[in-house]
Amino acid sequence: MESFRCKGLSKSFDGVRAIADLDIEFPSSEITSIIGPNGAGKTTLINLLTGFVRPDVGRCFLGEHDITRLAPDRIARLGVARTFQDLKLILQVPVLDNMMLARPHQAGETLIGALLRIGVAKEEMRNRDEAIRLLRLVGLEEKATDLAGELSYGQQKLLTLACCLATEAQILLLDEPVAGVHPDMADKILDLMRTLRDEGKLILFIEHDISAVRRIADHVIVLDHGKVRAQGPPREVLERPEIMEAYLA
Amino acid sequence: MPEASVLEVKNLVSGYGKREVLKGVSINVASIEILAIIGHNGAGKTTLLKAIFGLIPIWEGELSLNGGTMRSPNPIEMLAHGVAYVPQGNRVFTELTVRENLEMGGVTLRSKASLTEGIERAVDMFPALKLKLHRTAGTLSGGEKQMLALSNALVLSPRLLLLDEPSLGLAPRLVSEALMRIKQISTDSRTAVLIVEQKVREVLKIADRVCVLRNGRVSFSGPSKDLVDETKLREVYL
Amino acid sequence: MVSQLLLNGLIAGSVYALVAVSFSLIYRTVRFFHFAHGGIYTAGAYLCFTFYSLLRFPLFLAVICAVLLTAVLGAGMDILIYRPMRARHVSSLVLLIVSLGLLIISQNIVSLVFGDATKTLRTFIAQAHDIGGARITSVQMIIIAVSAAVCALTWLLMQFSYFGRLMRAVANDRELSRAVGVRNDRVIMLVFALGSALAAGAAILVSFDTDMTPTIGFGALFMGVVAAIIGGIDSMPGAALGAVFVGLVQQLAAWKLPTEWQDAIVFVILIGFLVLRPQGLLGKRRIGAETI
Amino acid sequence: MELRRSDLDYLLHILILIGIYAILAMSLDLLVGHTGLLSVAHAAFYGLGAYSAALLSVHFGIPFVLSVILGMLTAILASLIFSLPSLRLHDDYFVIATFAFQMILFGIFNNWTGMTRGPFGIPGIPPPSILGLPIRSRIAFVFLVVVFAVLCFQIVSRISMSPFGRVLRGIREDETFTRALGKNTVRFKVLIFAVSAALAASAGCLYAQYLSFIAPTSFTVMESILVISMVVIGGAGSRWGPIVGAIVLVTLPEALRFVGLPNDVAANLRQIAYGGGLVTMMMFRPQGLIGKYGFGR
Repeated sequence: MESFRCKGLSKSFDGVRAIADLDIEFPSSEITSIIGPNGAGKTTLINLLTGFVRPDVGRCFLGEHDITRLAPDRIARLGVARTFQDLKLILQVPVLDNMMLARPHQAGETLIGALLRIGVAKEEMRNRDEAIRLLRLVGLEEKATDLAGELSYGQQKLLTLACCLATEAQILLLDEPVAGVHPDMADKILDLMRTLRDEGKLILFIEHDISAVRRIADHVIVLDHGKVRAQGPPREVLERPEIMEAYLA
Repeated sequence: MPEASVLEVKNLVSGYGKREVLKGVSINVASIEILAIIGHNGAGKTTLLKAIFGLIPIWEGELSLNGGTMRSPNPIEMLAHGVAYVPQGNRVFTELTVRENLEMGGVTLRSKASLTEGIERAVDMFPALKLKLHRTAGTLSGGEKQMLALSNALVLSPRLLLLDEPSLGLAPRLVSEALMRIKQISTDSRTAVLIVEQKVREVLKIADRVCVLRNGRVSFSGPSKDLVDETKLREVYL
Repeated sequence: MVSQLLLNGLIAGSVYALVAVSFSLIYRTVRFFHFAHGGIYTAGAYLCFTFYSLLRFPLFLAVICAVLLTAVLGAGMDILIYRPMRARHVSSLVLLIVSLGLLIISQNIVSLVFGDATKTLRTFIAQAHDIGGARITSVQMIIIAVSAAVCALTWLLMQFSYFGRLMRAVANDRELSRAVGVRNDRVIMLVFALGSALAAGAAILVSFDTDMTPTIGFGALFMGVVAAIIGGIDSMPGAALGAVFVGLVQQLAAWKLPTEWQDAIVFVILIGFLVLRPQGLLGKRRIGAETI
Repeated sequence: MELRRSDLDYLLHILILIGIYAILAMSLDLLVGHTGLLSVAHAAFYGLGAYSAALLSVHFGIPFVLSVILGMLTAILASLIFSLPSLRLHDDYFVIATFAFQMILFGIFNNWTGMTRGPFGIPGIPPPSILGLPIRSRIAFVFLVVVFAVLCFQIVSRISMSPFGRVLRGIREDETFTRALGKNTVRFKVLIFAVSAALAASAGCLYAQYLSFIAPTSFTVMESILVISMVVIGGAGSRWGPIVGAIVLVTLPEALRFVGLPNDVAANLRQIAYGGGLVTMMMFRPQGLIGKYGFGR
């Protein structure tokens, strides 16, 4: 499993420093949670790590590979998948199509493949089976043919997670995976995150619900005004005064 | 007859498109009281203010001002009833000058006289703005923007102020100063304040009562003294 | 010879300035390209022709009536078509397609009613004057003066009047203006009325110098859009500056290349700006690029 | 009712026009309906095909099939020159870039008198001949157009039904999400733009060889807007929508001819019908007559 880290990362938006000189090594095969008040720069950090926003200074590394300047889709193809704070899905097409869209290296996605269709049918079958296996894993199998827009909000959150898995990414960056979700669905999502970590995936998620963080995070990073205020195992970090200060000041 | 509360909300349900955010919220604000709304992101704090002010539709529930129920509130009606709203992060008209922002704050006032009088009063409260009336608001510092956003609302001398996270984007040392200012305004001009804040300990210092919102429902409501001690606060909030 | 080209550039530029200013006024407030503005421009010229040449109104009255009626047309388009679609939160792609449709409808109604033969308002003899070796008629001088004055007046209106402040507020932050109690839809309607009136003004001015055909709106619209983008769609002074720039480039190109290449050159420059500097000469924000 | 010779010819003429416009509408729908890219430069590529076919066959006697291929290649090259710089732009700005591109190409057709004889156009384009068989009769030409239209339909359907089409719909609905899933959306847009341009050019070759005379006036931006109307009214993003649109908007104005209106009035009414159809459809039935995609209603 390649290491995933950033060095000297900074980014400001018209004068306001959203991220200030961050050096973080995200522990692999662990669940790391990023907490901090509104406007602390959490989403900006994920945007920087996934290439959606260019840093002013500093670099991001996947193993020894410098991914700072790469386009977001290149980084995604290297195995770094993400979800968005405002839920993003193709609501007008069935659940299965969203999953199939996420499948990587499809011969059918080349122009020649689309026109000549050589081996595309077999590949579609393989991708369909894998997509259905993942939908079964997250418990959405019987919803495969429903339009994504017809799912409940919690189910849609589950689907975005499943789409990340469909890209075969080893690193998952989840932006508020359980925010605004019904408690039992939230438990389902948190358990799923735990199983994925046990399978060796690196999971990084932004969360506000401290009890959720306490339950599943192996490592916690407290971000405030673009700086790391504290980091370490949840038991130790969550009791520290800085975390209370950052949150409750 | 107990003092009619300025604002009475009974099991309000609202949200965006398919996502139900507020799942039956009931709060009320007395005439000169500061009620703080705290809670995690996504708990529905901003949605509550937008639903009250009429920026987003109310799915279910009732809302009444000074005893009179409002069927489907809209901003112009609420402003006429003396309710003013400052959106999240102290939004101001960045391309207009400070004076023009104040004039926009009073755009619903009938007479020119009441507008100039309202602006005078608002600017007296914030001397720092008096020197920068002709500057475009986009060039102001975070603290000055907060003052301007507040004074835009005060031009109407409202009876109820809805403030959405006035501390957002302010440097830590400016936060307590900004919240003290709000306390000052509430007492001086006898205005009720419904304030949504992330900086919990700071807002508790100025709030008379506090409500904790969790996943679209009020999970705690009472005088802010109750939450002053850490353990109760941690248990309720975290 | 060069002074003649510069003068011609200024004449063309001043007309494009009026169109560019009126186009950017509407764009800044509703944030989509209102192509039907070309049809509004044509309607303005033909309405003036109707009042003046057909109904024998005195010139001044004919111009006023034409400008006011065109303003009503523009506002009507907003109320009847754009406003309900805005309420449904349609994508700007849909609004673009609708405005293309409106452009074709308006242009063809004019051609249906008035026929395709050129019409003219040039009733009086335009004496030519000589300035530094270049020839300019009194009408052309009026065009430069009036369009400069109208552009300045519009800018003053925007900067210092009550209505101007409302328009800038809605353009700057539509949700905040709603929160302070502005009736956004009414302001937007008035913006369409003002923008359409300015377009009518530009069309009438031009038709004192050159004849009108039902397709003049299309050419003027496009030069106005190009000028607004090159100048900076977000700043009205920018739009006027862009217009003079386009006028000069067109004339200077005509000096080097056969005249028919005038328009093509301007479009090549436009694509250059779109790619290298979409925010234009004076604009601020990076527009057109992907924002997440 | 016994069909007189001229009635039959007129009917065949209409069928050929429907075939040519169906190809234009199907190829444009790859952009508008499937990828959510509005382009008003389609007539420019249509013209590029027509002019290359005309010049190659008139000056160099290139056989029909080869001139079609070369015409399509020219259009692909032109689309690459255009799309690489401007596909980064979005919505309004992309449309303006296509507007400018349409104007530039029209400028070339209309002004490069040395090459295109400018407004006088190019006469004397030989009829197509395939395997030595010259296609002169209208019936043969209808057959040729039908073959091209069916080929185009196949290409569009295969793209649309394939994973490639799935990514295009992803770009249409949420390009950011599609990129986050690892798809190089710019590459897909460049490719689909080239395919659309090539197919439009093939329609141009057919048009040139059919009329044996072409002039710039057939390739104006109004023509692009006409094809957009066909796609929108028929039903953007659906396999049969653009074809229905082409049939309706080719036959409807012909009906006006029977009402005995003077020519220019009929032309105006036809344009008003297109514009009117575009506006009413967008307001009340964005998914068109038989489509499903309602432009993110």
